[in-house]
Amino acid sequence: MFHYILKRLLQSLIVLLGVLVIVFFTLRLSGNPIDVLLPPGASEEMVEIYTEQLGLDKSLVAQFGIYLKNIFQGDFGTSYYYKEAVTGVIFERLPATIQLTLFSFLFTLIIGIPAGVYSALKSGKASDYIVRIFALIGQCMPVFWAGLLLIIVFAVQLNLFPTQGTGSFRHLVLPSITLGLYSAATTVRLLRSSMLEVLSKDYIQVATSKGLSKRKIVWKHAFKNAVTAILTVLGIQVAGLLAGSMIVETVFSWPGIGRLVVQSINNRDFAVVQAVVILIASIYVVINLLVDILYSIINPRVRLMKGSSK
Amino acid sequence: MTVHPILEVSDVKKYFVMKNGLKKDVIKAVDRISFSLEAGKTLGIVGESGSGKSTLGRAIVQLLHDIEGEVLLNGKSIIGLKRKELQKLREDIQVVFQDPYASLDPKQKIKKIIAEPLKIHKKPDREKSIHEIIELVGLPVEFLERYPHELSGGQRQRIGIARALALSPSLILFDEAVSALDVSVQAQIINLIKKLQNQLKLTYLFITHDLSVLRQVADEVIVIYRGKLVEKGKVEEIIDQPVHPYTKLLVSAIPEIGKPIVLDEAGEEEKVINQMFEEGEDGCPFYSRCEIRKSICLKKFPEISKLSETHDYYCHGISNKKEI
Amino acid sequence: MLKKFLIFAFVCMFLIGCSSNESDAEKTGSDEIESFTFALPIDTQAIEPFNGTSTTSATVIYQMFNALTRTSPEGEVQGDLAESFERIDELTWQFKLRENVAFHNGEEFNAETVKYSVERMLDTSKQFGLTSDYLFIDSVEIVDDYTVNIITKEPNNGTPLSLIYLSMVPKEYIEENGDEYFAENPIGTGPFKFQEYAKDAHVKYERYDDYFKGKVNIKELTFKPIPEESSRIAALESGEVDLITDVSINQLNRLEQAENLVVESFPTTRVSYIGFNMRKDSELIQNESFRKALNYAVNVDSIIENLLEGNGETIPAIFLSHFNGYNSGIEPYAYDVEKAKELLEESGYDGESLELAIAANTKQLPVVEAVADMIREIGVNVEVVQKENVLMREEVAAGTISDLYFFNIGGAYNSSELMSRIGFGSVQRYSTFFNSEMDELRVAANSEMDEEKSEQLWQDYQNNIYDIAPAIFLYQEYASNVLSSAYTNYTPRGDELILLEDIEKNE
Amino acid sequence: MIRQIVKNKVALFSVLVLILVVLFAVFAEFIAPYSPEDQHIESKLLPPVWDENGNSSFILGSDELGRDVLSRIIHGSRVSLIVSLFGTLLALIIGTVIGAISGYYGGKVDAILMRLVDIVLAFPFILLAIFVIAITGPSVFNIIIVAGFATGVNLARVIRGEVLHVKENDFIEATHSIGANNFRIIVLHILPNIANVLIVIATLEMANLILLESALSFLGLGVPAEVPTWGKMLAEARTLIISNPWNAIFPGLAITITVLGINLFGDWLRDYFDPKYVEK
Repeated sequence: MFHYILKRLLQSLIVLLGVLVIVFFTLRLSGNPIDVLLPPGASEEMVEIYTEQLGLDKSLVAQFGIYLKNIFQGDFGTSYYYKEAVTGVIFERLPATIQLTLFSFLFTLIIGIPAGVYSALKSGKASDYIVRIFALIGQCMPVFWAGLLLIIVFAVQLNLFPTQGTGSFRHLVLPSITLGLYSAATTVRLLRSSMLEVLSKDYIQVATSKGLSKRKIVWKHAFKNAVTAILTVLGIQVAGLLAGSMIVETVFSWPGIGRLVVQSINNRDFAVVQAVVILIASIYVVINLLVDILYSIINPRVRLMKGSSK
Repeated sequence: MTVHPILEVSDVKKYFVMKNGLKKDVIKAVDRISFSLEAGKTLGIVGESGSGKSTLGRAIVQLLHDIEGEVLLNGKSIIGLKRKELQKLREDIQVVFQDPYASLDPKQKIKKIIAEPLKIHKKPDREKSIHEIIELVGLPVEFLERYPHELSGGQRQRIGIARALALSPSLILFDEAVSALDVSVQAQIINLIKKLQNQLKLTYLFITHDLSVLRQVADEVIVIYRGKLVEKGKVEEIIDQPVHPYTKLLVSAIPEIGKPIVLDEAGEEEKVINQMFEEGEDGCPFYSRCEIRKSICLKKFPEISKLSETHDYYCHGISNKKEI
Repeated sequence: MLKKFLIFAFVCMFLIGCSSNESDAEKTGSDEIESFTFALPIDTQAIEPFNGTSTTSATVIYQMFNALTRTSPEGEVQGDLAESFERIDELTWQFKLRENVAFHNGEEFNAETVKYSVERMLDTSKQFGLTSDYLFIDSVEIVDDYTVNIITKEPNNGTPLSLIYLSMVPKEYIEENGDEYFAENPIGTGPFKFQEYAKDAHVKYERYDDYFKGKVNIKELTFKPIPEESSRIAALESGEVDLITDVSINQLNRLEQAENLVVESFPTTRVSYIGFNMRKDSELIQNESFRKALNYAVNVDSIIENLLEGNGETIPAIFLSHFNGYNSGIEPYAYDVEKAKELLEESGYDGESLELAIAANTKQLPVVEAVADMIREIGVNVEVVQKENVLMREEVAAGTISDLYFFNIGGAYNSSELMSRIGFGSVQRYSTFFNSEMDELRVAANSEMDEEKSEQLWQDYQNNIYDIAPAIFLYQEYASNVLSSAYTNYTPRGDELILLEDIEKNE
Repeated sequence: MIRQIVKNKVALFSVLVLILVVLFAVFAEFIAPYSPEDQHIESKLLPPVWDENGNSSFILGSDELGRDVLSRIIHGSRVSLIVSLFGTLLALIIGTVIGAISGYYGGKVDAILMRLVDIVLAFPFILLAIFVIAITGPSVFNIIIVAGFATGVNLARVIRGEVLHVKENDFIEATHSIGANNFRIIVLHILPNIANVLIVIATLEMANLILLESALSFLGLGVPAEVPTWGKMLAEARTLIISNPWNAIFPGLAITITVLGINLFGDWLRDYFDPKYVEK
């Protein structure tokens, strides 16, 4: 296990380097920050001064070399736009995004698991159809549309929650629901189908016919399936983390990483975009590794190592 | 008149390297096995599941890579062939697999399955050959338009045999080809196999764990335990006068037809064996289960002992022939 | 059991939601406004005053700082920290400073402050965003404690006006704590003191009781960036914020009808036009008749009336009526399809397909689509393409932008600055129109000391621009802000800055 | 199969929705009352006909430029379908090629391909889309390429898993033993055996691509300005969601119903191909 993790971590470093190369070069192909930093009336002279000061006059490869060297010294660069260290800019936003992600995950669990189990138990009945239709709609709605509809209904009309911003627990509710809607819906569907599969297995039928408490059996299997479903959804959610938070944070004026990255791209704030991408990629890699390890613990048949025989 | 052997196998080895983190474990699936087989005869390869008999079969028919030793077919080496030569070789050696359910592509009609080898090797008159072949294995022509899942197990295995026959090979490997079938069906297929051998002058390698099947089909037998050849002889010699303690064990279990023999009480004994392998010592793998083991058995695998012209065994425990 | 759990889960979600429902703090005291929240369309770029290049950043910064001059809501230049100013020779402007003004930490404002502030701005190594706007300044001379001379490199009529964005910063405080510390803990002379800045979340200020113009009504001022317009409106409607800006015209009718809201729609310095890329090697675009044909083809009045619902003014030669040297004698190109077709015929247009570029995510997309539709009416093939903002600017700078491109630029404070911002001139980075005669005319107009002569030069300039037609002149944009009707005496400003000094509670 | 669909109400609903959308897309010119670009700025922002302020010539109302919302929705189905159909097709091609090679050959090839796939997956896709579309400009073609590529890489993993699974079957070895080369085995034996899974994945990806197009439109990176798409209509109407909610609701419904239809159809296909289901 230890060797496996070590190997995966080494591979992850290669993956991260690949990600870094892509983001570094595509960013620089996609435009120049000078046009954002200087007012429209700026003279060519000023443009030259800035280009030199930002080191943008060097060749791309040289710039990348410098950047890599600095990273190994723990320096992720300075934000052109905010004119302060990138790490500071990011860590200021990070708690908000983590908070939002955690709560949306919580929402996923609170809604997704009971609804999924319930739907499987009531399979074929009207209540099952209702849950499934809600789940499908949850998966089918564009995120920003869902967010705006929630704002109009729950914030403007019913005045139950604030429309935007951070501060109290109430602020978290609508954005968390919006962000978690897709994963909650996915959880319901995954859990329902895996529960149905288990429930149709012979031994369950036998067990129930022998008079064993169905509830006990259901809960036992529900738990195991739920954990598997959660892990799958966790993987999905991490993969879509940035895309989701970019939109949700914009709709709800949430001061997190998603909005930062949208702005930083618009401003060609190279260092910030690079650092955020590395951060997100690292989270992705680590969570996936954890998910794989957890999978193997829950379901020992899924072995981490595949032998090379036959 | 001495018949020239069609297949000569000498000192064949197939090792698997398992990477376990930084450590490497070597698994000797086939270890220094030699034998030869005359044309028109059947050689039975017998052993428990996991004994390496299937690996040996696959090593001989070149379905595995990186094989050490020598395999001669009609006097020509077939080890380490290039792609084109290997492709050519496939015409000469065919395989019938154990599971008639899994060995046929569920998405293809029988016609396509049988035609495929002809197509690959660009044989003319395919339509005609297909008809001939399906009749040869005793199935009506209408079956050509069916899918595998519409057939019974026995019928499917007939298709498997038909596919193997399509290219008129000189050697066919049967890998547990009847063990997945019901006893009555098993008999039919065995009869078919024997009939075809006579009719077409075929040479067979027949892998099985089932000695009653073995007695029906084989002329000669080799017994494999954990990758090592432990006893070799004519089928009567092996079944009626087994010498090696392992062979004896196999033979004594005959009544339980169809069931793999599970005598290995793993645990402690496994550990001893594994240790032995790890230390790179070349002892007798049967040591832990052997009733007549000696200390030398741990250190060195025994040399060949000859009981008769045709009957060989490998055991330290048997000091003279009289003891048998 | 399951059902119970489900119900429990739902109830929990709602209870959590409803429990901590904070009631809006009652605003106490007679004139005092305990707290006021202002929603911005984007976050401020900085609270370091020299980095505030966007209008939004300026709005945030200007609550905290003062400059030597300031414009009146109508755009007239006035003294702010300067009591008065005069031009003493071609290159020199003299400013008399206000006395008894102190920074929030008590540091005194005087001539030293001015010299320090200007020199700090001119230091290109510090990479301040606004520096390039002030490179026309040569030096600052201290005459006495409360008099300074600002000397420019070239004669510049607009000097006092251009100084409105040059905030006065505390010399001793910065020298003691460093630029970095100042950028995070700014101190100014303005009506509000800095409290806290959480990026993308809020900027918080508190009233500065010793403000030299007298303390203001608002005790606590919060800025909140809410980028999504519908969320911004929702926040205002639900009472979470008191003032929002940048509201679409389509929303105004509905918001005007709301009892608790006041809509303020007013002209700004922002001009919208569709530039011809005259740097492009295209005979058609170089052809004056063709450019005029398009100007005749576009019904600007209809756009203003139907799409903008009256929230716009025509700009016959792109100049704004309240800027110096405005030529009121020029009538906008009339909507005249016949004449347009005639001119098109003259230009020899042979059906080639043109591109009309607009930056992605621009609110004015419907306007541009309507313009494209009108141009198509006279038989010109035109296709609207959206381009990513930065890449669009790069293409304009490189002269490789589409044949036509929509631009919308604000922030100019006089005619000269407007020309430099929209890029009509050979030295401008974003220029697609090079004409050396026009350049000379502009320099002459900007440096002429005699006001009347200067006005005349500017009028000539506008006549030429009108004739050359390097753009389809669209309109002067209006800004729309919406304020909670609990407050009053809010003065909209043409420069789109929002100063909250005079806001009062509504009786 | 058709009989099975008719029997199952959900399947019937989903197929009808899809047929309707396809008809819209193919015959948009004939069905739509107006051209989607026709502007009538005097009658902009009308509510649908059943509203008291509605106008019978604009059944679902009009947008900011007085364009007919119904016509735009009908024409919008075209781009939505093209993007999702071709994007999925491209994704399947990319995913199948990478997944099949990686899963079939295993070893070093697999390791290298999967690390490359990891790089793409670890790279936030939405950023990739933003970069590429920013650089190359918004066009339906570019969106298809970007979306197809990213989805394809994602699929590669799933397909690799399926290939690994099919590869374990004896018939692959049997096919080897008769002398078939790898290419033949992959194309004629492995791919047909994962086709069921591919079809199901394809339907789900089609649904996702429609959502992706609308997300890109939200970020201002959708298709060119004058091409009507549901995603763009929805994104553009979002500022009107309070004052003129219909403008956002109709395209929103169009997306939701179509995606729902595709999803339901995909679900049904999965059940249909599942042998266990057939036995029941």
